[in-house]
Amino acid sequence: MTRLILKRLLVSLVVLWLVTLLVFVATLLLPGDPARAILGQQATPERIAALQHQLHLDEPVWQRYLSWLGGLFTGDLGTSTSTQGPVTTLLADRVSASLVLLVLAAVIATPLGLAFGTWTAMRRGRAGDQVVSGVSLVIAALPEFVIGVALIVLFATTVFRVLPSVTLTPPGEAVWAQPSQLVLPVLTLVLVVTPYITRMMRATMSEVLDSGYVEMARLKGMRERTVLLRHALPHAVGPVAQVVAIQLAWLAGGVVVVEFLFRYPGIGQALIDAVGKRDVAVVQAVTLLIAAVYIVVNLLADVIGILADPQLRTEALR
Amino acid sequence: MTTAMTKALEVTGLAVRTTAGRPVLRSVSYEIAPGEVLALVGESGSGKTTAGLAALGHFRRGLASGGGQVVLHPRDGEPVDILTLDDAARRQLRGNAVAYIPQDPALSLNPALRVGRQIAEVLETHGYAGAAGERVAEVLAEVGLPSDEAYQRRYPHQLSGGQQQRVGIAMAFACRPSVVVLDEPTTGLDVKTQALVLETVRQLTSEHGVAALYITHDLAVVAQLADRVAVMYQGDLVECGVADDVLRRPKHAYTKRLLAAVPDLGAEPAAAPPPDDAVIAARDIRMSYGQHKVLRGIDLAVTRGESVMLLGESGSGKTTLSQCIAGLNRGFTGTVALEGTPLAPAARQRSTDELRRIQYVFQSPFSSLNPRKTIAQSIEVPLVRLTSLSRTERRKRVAETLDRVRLRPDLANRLPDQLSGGERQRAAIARALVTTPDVLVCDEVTSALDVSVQATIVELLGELRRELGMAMLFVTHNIALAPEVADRIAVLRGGEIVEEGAVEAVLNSPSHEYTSELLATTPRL
Amino acid sequence: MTAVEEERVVPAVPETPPRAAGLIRTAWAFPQAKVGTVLAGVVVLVALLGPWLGPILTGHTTTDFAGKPFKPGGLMGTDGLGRDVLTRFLAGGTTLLLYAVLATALGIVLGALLGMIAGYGGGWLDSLLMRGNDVLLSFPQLVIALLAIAVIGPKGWLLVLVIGLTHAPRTARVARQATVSVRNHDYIRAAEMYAVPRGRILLREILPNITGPLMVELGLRLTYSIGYIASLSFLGLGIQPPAADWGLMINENRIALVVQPWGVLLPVVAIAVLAVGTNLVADSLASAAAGRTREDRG
Amino acid sequence: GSTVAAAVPSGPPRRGGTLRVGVTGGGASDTLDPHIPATNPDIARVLNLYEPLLLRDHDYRLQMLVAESLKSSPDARTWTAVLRQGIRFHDGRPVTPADVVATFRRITDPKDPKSGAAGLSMLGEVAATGDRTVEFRLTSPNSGFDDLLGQYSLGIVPADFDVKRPIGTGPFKAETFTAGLQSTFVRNEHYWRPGEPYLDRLSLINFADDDARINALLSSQVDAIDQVPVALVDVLRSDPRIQVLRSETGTWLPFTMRVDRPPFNDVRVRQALRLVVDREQMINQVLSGQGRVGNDLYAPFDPAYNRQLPQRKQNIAEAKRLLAEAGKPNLDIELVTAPIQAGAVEAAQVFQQQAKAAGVNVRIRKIDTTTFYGENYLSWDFAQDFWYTRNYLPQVASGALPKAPYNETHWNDPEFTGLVTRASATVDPKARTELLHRAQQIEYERGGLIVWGFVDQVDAYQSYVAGFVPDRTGISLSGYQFRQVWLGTAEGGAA
Ligand SMILES: Nc1ncnc2c1ncn2[C@@H]1O[C@H](COP(=O)(O)OP(=O)(O)OP(=O)(O)O)[C@@H](O)[C@H]1O
Ligand SMILES: Nc1ncnc2c1ncn2[C@@H]1O[C@H](COP(=O)(O)OP(=O)(O)OP(=O)(O)O)[C@@H](O)[C@H]1O
Ligand SMILES: [Mg+2]
Ligand SMILES: [Mg+2]
Repeated sequence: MTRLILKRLLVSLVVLWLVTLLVFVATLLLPGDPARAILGQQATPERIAALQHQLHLDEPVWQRYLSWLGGLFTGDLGTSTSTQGPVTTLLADRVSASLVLLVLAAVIATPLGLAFGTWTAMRRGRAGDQVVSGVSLVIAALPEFVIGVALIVLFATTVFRVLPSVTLTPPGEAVWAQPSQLVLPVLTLVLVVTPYITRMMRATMSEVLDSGYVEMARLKGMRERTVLLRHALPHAVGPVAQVVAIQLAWLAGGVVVVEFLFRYPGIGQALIDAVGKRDVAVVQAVTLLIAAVYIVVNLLADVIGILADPQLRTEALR
Repeated sequence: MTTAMTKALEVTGLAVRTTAGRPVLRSVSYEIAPGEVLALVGESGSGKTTAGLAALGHFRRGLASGGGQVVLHPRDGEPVDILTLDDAARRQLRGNAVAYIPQDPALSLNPALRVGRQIAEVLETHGYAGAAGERVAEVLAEVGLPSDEAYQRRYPHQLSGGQQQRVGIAMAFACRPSVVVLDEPTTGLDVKTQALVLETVRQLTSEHGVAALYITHDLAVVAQLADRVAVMYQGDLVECGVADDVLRRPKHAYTKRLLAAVPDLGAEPAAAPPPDDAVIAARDIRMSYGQHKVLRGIDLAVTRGESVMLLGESGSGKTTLSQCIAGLNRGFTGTVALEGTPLAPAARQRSTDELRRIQYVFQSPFSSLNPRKTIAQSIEVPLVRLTSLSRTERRKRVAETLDRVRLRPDLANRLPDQLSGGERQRAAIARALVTTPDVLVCDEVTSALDVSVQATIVELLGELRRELGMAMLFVTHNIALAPEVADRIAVLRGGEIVEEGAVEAVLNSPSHEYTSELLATTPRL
Repeated sequence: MTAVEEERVVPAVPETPPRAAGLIRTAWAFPQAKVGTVLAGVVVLVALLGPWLGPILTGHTTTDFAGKPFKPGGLMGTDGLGRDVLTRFLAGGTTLLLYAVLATALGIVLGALLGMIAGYGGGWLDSLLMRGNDVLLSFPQLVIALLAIAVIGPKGWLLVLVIGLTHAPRTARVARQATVSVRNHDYIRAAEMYAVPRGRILLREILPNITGPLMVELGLRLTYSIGYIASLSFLGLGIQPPAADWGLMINENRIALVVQPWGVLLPVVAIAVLAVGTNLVADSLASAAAGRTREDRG
Repeated sequence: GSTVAAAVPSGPPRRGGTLRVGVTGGGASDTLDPHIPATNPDIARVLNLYEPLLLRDHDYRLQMLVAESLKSSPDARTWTAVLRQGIRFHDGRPVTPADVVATFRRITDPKDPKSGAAGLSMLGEVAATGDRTVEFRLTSPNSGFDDLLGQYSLGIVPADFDVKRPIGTGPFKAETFTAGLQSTFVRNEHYWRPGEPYLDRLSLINFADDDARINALLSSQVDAIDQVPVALVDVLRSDPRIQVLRSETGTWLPFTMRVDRPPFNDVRVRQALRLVVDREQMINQVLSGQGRVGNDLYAPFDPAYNRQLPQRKQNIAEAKRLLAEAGKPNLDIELVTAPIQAGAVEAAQVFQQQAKAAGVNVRIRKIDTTTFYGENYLSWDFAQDFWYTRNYLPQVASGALPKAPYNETHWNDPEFTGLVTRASATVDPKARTELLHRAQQIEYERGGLIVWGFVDQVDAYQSYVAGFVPDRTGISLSGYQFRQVWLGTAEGGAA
């Protein structure tokens, strides 16, 4: 088992390294001069040259990659070309802001999805199942900005004017200091994510509930609740860990649109801004961050999967 | 109360239908006395499992009761019609008064729970009076398994198939039920394990006076175990009576067919063919999967026109060896020679003529034909690859071969899933024969098929061999087939040939103890 | 929804995988397949006939001016430049649909090929392809699009390429899984025994047997492509003005949602209906592939 | 106009309160540096923290700020500024001539020239000549030098200025600053204008997205926003809680044709394309009518603006004739556009549509703003640009002389250059106007710009906010001059 996990870890590290390479190359291709981008219409040749030197844009590529990679190990993500300060300071608040959004969405959507999924799996074919499944199918098809715009119209600008539609955070104050402004972004993400968890949970649970051992447990005369809790649910742990992982990974990348829509000061907005400004260091950092979240979360899910499977868990015993 | 003691289960007019309304059971009635074993036989899909589960008042998803009574006489208590009870009351009886032993223990044991726990669960659910731990150990011992703590802490995947099945039986007997339903508990087990399980069942039922409904389609098992037999056919009980009666003097046509299909060890062996030099010869074949040595130096030769039976229990390496011969395995050492010419190990390296002359029939007809190709298309592949026949010639050859394996020409354009198992196996055999090979390797070609179909395939192969005069290596684990198909027997055990000789000699005076054991445990009518 | 996907119920490949034709027939038995087809069909009709119908119905082309911006002239008012919303709506589905279909096709073909090669080849080839796949997968789809569009600019072919490419690794996973589950079937070994060339085995023996999962994937990918292209346009990175395009229309008219909602509502509803329709069809395909029949559900 | 008249605060200004302003744009590159403002939020911050010697007021007239007066020598080579009596920096130190000298040294530092340096190329030396006097010595005569000094990016800072301690003489002092998000300011107690500013505190919030900004206003999360999308003006007008501030400005969004590249090197092609434009329609479609038509000339508020030239109108027949004459009857050109300013991409599309009538096929190439201002900026053959209100000569210095930093059209006309150079050296207003009229006529006849109109600036604020007045500079919200703004009761009613 430990070998299995170690192997998985190693693979993740290799993938992560390849990702750094890819991120670096991809950002190199960004056209336009960051120095010009910073200066905008106000750029004069002298100011551009001065800035380029200051940003080490005149060094060879491999040297830039190595020093960037080296910096990653020491927690130095480079210097933002547009703030001309460290990327870490620029991103610190944004990362925690995005995390708040993600964690809230995950914390709400996961149990909700699991509950809906289990509930519908238990009453497959009945009215309740059909309603929940139908609704989740429809919501799952909608692009997130459609959901977001609909919520804004409904709750912020037109129908009811009860919730703020944008996030305004005074400096030094955390995004969660005014919880009401988190409602709509979180709700949008929850609506995007829950249907998937519901559907996956329903499918997993349906399969488990149809399995021989659940039927056997029933034939042993056990109560439906015991059957569910002791025999069925443990088998959903692995698959559910996978779904939740994918959802989390998606959330990390998918917040871009939602943050843009709600002007939420997170990494997604930073990314769009940075791509526009050719702020290579920030693009690299954010992309890498999102990719790392994906890799780590998937790694965790796999480890949970391994731990939850007695066959793999007991491998070491034999 | 006296009548209650003579009947443990009484089923009258039981009907089951799908929720869409299609009848699955029409009107099934039977009864079982305590200590008695009633065998329920019938072809696949006839409704055996459905009838068995109804005895527990359980219907699978999509099925529902269509009337009738299932009266249970618990050991201590009033008789009840389980179908009239509510869910909670049914639960009370299940696992307690009436228990179920599933067909496939690998699927029915929860892979995430330790086996001891799973047995203890039944006891806890039904509020077992004594110490549950002791009872678990006791019942494990009863089914002939180690009862120690360490064993109880194993997970299902750490047990062999036979052990898993016995855990299932232990679970069923844990609460000392008055009725057990055993759903083909020995299918998928090898003969020896099967014998062990059957022994356990017989002992437990008679010792504790338990009524057993034993579902199977293997009449040989029935002859050994059952007191009475009930035959099901398409949702109806067509015949029911004392085992001897039914087996000796079957009334229903289906029962007769079933009986005719059972291979008989006592049959006259086929006449030995004239000896000739080896057309195919394997020399010192060794092969391992990682650390696991599967073949440990096999020498085997088949002469022209001869049929050799390769006999061995599951996992002994039969398939591995035959695939080495067919060129489907790479990593083996030793040589396979065709009329003295050594062959390359992998099929891709062999010449088309070599490929043409050795043909292999796969174990399962359900996976050896591409589900997306018509039968004719599949049969045509070897012709396209290995011969230079024109399209029309190929068509003609395919038609001839279909005729040879007794397949109707109109089946040629069907897809495999539109054929029955037997028909598919014939198609697979046709594919092997279409290039008129010199050597035919048949890998357990009957084991995936129903008993009644088995017989026809064996018969067909015998005829074809005589007609075409090819050499045949017939791989099986069923020694009962020997007289019908083989001239010689080679017994494979643990990757070695432990015994080899003419059929008669081996059957009458086996030299290796494994062979004698096999002969002893093989159920006969 | 641009990226939430692989968690979709990947149907366990049953004993005999359903044939594409059979799969469609089975899927058709689900009511949601019919509803989905009707919904998607209506939108597809609008998208295909719209460019031709628009000028006839409204008397305006997609680029001429029907009035002042965001004024309630004509049936559905005017857009931010005073062009007729209805005309632009009618003309605006073709590109979205075309790009979505092309991107989906690209992703499926590429992904199926990669997945089949990895699944059938096995060994180091499998590891190599699948690790490469992991690397691509760990890039969020939107980030790839953002970067690519920043590098090259919002070209139609680029949208198709980027979306197709981001679909490919996800499809490859499914295709690989399906291939692995048929790879060890004896009919593949039989073909090997007859020395059938590997390419032929892939195309003739394996491909027909994984059409079930691939069809399901196709349906899903189409749904995602639609949402994805629309999302990119929403961020201003998709189809570019003055083209009439649903995604772009939402972006252009979003600002006047309160005054002239049609410019947003029409395309949003069309995209939603199309996406829901394709999703319903994909779902019934998935159910059919998973071997659930109607009877079973009822 | 609004149908329901909102109760607007009246009476004397009230002191106190916090004004929250939503400002368009900005990002991680936001700065508090007085001399390199780039985005709207930068400009807003600079205007409230710092003051240059003089600056254009709401009516686009020069108004003395840090300087009390600015006088030119008769040859227009030496300009002398007298500093305002008693003016102090935020920390209470008085402004000295040395500070002014240091400020201009910082701006024109050859190693790191700031934005304003480009416009001061003729500045030779800045010298302190007295307690309160500073002398600007020019290398070439320039009668419009006062105009060049009147830029917001030339704010006077102390000699020991450090951007970490952003000190100036503006009405507000910096309190907090988060790049890309928000900045807050408090009242400068040392401000020289008595009583001002009225607000205790000012908060500037960045908005990248138009929708978000409007929504923030509608949901009362901000008190004022700049740059209302023209399409929404009517909506906001009809909302009694909201006041709309519309200012006529000299802001223009020209199409720029490179006069040195085919097909635009043929003056007939340029004239044809100018005739193709239906300016009224441009104003209507692009600006929803919120603007005034242009006559291919800029600087409409300059006293020397040439009003005698006839207004150019769409004339397809004439355009076709010119094109045919030039041998390009089926002209096919690419127009590079980017969302550099609201209306830019829209104008490109309307132009495309109008050009069709004359058989001209315009292909629109939309790129992002960064690419637009990237390496190819100033070398696109046919593109657009965007300028705030300026007077004629400074604008010429920026964009219409061979050496001008932003000469998008590569305009190099010796006759024009001669006229402008003479005018720069001419101190007599009448003579100068005469020269400038002739220069404008040349541009009107052969120039590479299509100036189809001037954009009105539309901003909006909550009804309880008072003190905003229309401003011609093109800078939003009364030129971001929040010193005059005050808050009535938050209920929207007046005292
Ligand atoms: N859940 C179900 N829904 C609908 N029909 C079913 C269901 N389960 C079984 N059937 C049908 O009922 C019939 C009897 O099935 P059953 O499993 O009882 O047969 P069996 O005799 O046990 O077969 P086998 O020997 O293959 O186990 C079959 O025709 C089968 O197709
Ligand atoms: N691909 C494989 N990898 C590892 N071990 C294998 C593989 N194939 C077979 N084995 C092992 O090799 C041994 C022999 O397998 P083989 O399939 O030849 O047995 P068999 O006699 O044909 O059994 P059966 O009667 O079940 O078909 C078994 O222990 C099996 O577990
Ligand atoms: Mg059964
Ligand atoms: Mg085998």
